[in-house]
Amino acid sequence: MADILLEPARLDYTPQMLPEPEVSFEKHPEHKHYLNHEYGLLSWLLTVDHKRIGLMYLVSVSIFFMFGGIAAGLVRTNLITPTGAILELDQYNKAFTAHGTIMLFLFLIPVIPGVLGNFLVPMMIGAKDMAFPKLNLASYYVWAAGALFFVWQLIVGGLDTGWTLYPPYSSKYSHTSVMYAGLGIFITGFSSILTALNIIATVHKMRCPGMTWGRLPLFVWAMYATSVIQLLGTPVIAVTVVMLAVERMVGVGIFDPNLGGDPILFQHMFWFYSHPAVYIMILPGMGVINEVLTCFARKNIFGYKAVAWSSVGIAVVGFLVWGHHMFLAGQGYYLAMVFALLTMLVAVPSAIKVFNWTATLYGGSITFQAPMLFALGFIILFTIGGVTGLFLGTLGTDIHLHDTYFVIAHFHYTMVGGMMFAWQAGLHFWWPKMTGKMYSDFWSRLAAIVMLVGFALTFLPQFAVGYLGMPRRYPNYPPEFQIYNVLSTAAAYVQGIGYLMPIFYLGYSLFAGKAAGNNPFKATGLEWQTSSPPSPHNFETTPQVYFGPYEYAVADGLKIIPLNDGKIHDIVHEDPDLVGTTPKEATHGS
Amino acid sequence: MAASTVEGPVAHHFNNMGQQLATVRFGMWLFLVTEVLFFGGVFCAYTAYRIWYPKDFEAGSAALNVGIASVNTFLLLASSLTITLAIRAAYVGNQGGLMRNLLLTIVLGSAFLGLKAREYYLDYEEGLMPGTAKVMQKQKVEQNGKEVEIEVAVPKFDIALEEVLKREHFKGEAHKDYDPSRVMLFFMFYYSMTGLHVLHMIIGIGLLTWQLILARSGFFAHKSRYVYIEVMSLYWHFVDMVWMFLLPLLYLCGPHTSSQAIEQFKMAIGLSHGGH
Amino acid sequence: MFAFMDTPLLPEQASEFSKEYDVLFWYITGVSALGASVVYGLLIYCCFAFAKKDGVAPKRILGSNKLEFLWTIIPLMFFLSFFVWGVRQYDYAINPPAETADREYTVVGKQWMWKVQHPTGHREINEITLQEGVAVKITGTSEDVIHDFGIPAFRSKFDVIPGRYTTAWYKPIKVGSYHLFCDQYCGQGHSQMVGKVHVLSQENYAAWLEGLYRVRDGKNPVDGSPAWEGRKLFLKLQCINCHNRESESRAPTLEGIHNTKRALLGGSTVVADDTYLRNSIRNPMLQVRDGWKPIMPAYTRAQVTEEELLNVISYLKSLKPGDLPSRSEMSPAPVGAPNIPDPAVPPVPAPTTGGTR
Amino acid sequence: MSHNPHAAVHEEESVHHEATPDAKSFVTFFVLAGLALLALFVGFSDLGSTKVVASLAVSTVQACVLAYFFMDLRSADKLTWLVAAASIFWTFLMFLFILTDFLTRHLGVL
Repeated sequence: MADILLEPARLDYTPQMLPEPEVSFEKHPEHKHYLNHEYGLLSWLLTVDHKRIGLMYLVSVSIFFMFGGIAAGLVRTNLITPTGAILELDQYNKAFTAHGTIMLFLFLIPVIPGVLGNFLVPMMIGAKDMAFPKLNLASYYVWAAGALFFVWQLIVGGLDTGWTLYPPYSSKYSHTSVMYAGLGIFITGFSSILTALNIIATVHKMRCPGMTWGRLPLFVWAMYATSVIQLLGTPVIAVTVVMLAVERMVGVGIFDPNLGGDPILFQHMFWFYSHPAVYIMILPGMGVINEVLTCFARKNIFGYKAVAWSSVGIAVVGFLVWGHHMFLAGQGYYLAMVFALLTMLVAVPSAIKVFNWTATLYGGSITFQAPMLFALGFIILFTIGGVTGLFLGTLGTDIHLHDTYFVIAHFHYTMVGGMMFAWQAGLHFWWPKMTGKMYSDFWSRLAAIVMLVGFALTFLPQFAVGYLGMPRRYPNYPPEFQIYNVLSTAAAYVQGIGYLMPIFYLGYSLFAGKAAGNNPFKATGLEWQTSSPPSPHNFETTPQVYFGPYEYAVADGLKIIPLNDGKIHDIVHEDPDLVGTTPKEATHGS
Repeated sequence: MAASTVEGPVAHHFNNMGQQLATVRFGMWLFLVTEVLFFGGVFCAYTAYRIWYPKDFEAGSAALNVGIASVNTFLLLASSLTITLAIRAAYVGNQGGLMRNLLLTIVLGSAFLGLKAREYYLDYEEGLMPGTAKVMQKQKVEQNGKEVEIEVAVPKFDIALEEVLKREHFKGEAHKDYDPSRVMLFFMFYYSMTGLHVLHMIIGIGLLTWQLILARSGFFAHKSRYVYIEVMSLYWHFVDMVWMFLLPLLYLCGPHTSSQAIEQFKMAIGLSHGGH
Repeated sequence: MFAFMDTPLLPEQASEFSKEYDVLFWYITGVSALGASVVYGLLIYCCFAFAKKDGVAPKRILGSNKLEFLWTIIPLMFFLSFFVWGVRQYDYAINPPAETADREYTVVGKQWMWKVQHPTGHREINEITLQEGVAVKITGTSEDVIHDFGIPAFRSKFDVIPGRYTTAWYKPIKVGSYHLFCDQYCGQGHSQMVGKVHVLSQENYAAWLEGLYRVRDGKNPVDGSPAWEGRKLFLKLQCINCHNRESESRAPTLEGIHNTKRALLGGSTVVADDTYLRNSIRNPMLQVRDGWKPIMPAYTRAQVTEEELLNVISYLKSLKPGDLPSRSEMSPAPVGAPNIPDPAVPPVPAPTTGGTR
Repeated sequence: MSHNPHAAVHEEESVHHEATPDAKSFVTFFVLAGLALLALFVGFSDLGSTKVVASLAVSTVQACVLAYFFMDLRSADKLTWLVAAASIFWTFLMFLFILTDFLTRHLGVL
């Protein structure tokens, strides 16, 4: 075992497993991988291969991202003039609702769990597939069926309640297709539950030999925490939507104050899911960032345990803070105080992660390819998104900022600046693994910069206009706010161009890109130790794991810094844990 | 026992049967977590209003058919027993016993559903359906010192509720310390909660039928596959468990007596014609 | 193209709370900016200092419990300071002080308007007029869906919920007109459910209460003021038949005459004060306006009581040029009255400009 | 079992338990049926407001018996216990916060 460590010249990183006979397509073009071992439409539609299902999600969510993006474009364009440039009032309401529902339920929630989670989790833990491959396929189709309800809802006239569906507006006053949207939420939620169940079972039961909890890549930890949230939160919104539907159908109901019902109850139950849902949207992104940063900085993650447990911490405490969406909604005063306190606590794990990422760069050997640029963009934007959340979680400051553009800017900085950038980072990072092809270095870096600049400029003015008091969901606004909105819209177009660019250069790479090789970024994770694209069952033999996930520095650098009271030694020669002769896990974060 | 003692056909992505079975069992437990939260949500909403409107909820409960509910409780418990017996039968390789017990479970579950359907039908007959429908009713009011009869629009539900409560609960006397619109809220919960439960029962019976077909085709000849029956039983037991809470929350929270329950049940299955 | 000069950078501080609010706001902003610059500084430093160089290998650093502890505890301390301060402010903002006990305003939201009822009996729609330096309590409810009564200049906002009462309070400290928004999405006209908050000085507020001061361009005194009552009488008693703005009118228009000099028949002048106005109604032949026929009938106490007369005078005082309604707007001419076509009135009666219930 | 850290992580889980013998199942059933009778007895009595608490308590015991014996929590591993506990705990959290609101909303502010 020690021999591979003494052979650093061959690799400049230390893979989690012992080197296996490499399968290379340059040398063996006849080798079958998951993309070409079967052909035909049915081989895709009926596949139970987690990698193919991941790609099916990739195509689907990209389409819905385009829909959501078009709706966003309509909204932003309309806001160029204070009286609405292109849309009628109700058209605007439908446009922003479409933007919200599509982006949340059909893009942000499924995108990383559906695509990267599906594709990578089994590979990262050395499994041949998900625990329940058929369920995995079923959950894709359930999701697609739910998505169809959203599409149908758009076709029959759209929804105008906002994605929050607050009664009594949604249950009684809206004349739009609340029922279809409700069905869509219910069904996509069911799919989300099934995916989560699958991932949890996979992580618990399918890890390959030697893949202890302390050696799990942090992306897997993040996906695990995400899945816990999905499993525990989603059923509650499902039953809430059922109650809303019953109320709307029968005409009398549970949330209607005229009958003694309480609209605030809906908000409680809605946010019981929907607040943790924002962590469903951001945690996988954080997981991706761990993988990308370590790879391009050639470093171990700083504080593995802290990063891993902060994911779990977010998942748990994230369930206890939903009331901060309702500080002004008429909930009990004491409850609001409790929620405000817990909100301050949930901000801490996110802060820990940001500091750990920054510290990870320290002492690295950093290269700036596209995934790294996206990851750095993530840290920059997510930091702003995170600190602006503090304004909204503080009881006093929320009074003024609640339901203004400040909120819009805040959550776009976390959701788009966070999740969207993480998604792009992950997509660019694993694209060579998924397709076996390399994309253009220049265009991908340019796209990262265009997106970053466009995004930052779109939402910075919104903080200002939000502090001035411009309420959200306003097609018409006081004329003195126009300059901010025009700036925002102009930058939104730039951002839109940024999102279009990957379609071209990634698409181009599919047909004319050069072969990427098995491990173009020289990353350590198990998924990189197999061929690109991987064979149908991922690994030729069940891998055996000997190391933690991010041993980039070991192979060629024997320089070890004893930062922490000298506990870390020269691992090659002295650390018995890492070479795997004792049952303890490899040292991490000590 | 080690993994190697569990034998049977292993799916392509598992290393051994032990891993596969443990995973399947674990998966069902995870699914049950979701179910707990799903029912938890509606139970929570119920409890919130129960705290606000105790009298109205008791009045609503008083109008329910507690006789059918009581019998149904035992039907479900018995079905929980039979599915446990089915696991054992599969475990020891007793194919006949397995099929017999699966069939018994299906029969008991269907009996539950049949009675439940009867109960819904009776509620419908009595007019205990929440809704905005109104009927014209003659009411005596005082006008200028003398009593006159005028027609007013009264929600159908209010009249039906008063009738049922008079008959079942207040021994023919009119009695009103409840607000009918809030009782309607109770009925919304009654229909939603029992409806969701019934839906789960139907899905369960479907799955059981599928397992019965599998059993007939000899799928469970591999003894290790008893775990699939066990996994099914987890779901079935959970549905039973939900009913254990529905019974006190919906049916038993109002004033009822055992003789009334017996009478209601007799009436429901046509043995007696009660006070109609 | 755009009104650059009008673009505000910071919201107005128009209430006592807004000043305290901004202190906390800028405190959090400062701490956040500091935290973000630490992160950004490190990020930029690392990106430059540790960019890949030939021959320089990365170091193997696994972590540091000390640092982890440090950057857990320091942010937490700051966050908790936000929380404590925030709770104090929330407490202050939602608890009306004792001084507001007899100044309770009610607000009813409905799709898509705000109806405001003053403790003085005045009523407004989409507007709320307050006195500078006087704290008021607002109680809100809704007729249909959830709305939110938000005034950015006061840093105040609260949901109004059907079937419940929610409250807020303000102490306006700066004269001016500020935005009033509905902040909770409420349907098609959500963005039209906006209005103005007017903060008036003490004198103007007193005049406004009487109906003499207008907070907006409308032609009518505020609903519930004496002048508003006077206007109703003015129409009911058919004064408008002669005192109107039409060319053939047979009497002076009365707009903006209060405290001006009036030429009388016979050459003398008189200041049109309250007494003059009173006399002109009770005993019009006493002082007849130069240039007009003496056709004004005298109104006795049986026709107009003293209280009503005061209201009418208030109305006359409030009239500014262009304020008089068109003759047929509220009260059609009585049967038999001379039928003079009114060029100012379109065939369809113009909607009343606010002030109605 | 060996203590080799590189052994398959799933070996431990593969330990499977014996299906419940019939006699035990019957005993469990009779206990459950008895508890159901008790719940009905409480439900048909005239205990006033304590009735709800009492019958819910009986139901909880019933549910525990069912989970422990019929659902085989008895012989389940720690992970399964954790899963079951998590579901109860999160439901509890939901009840805790939402019912706190319903119970304290009318209370004045400090």
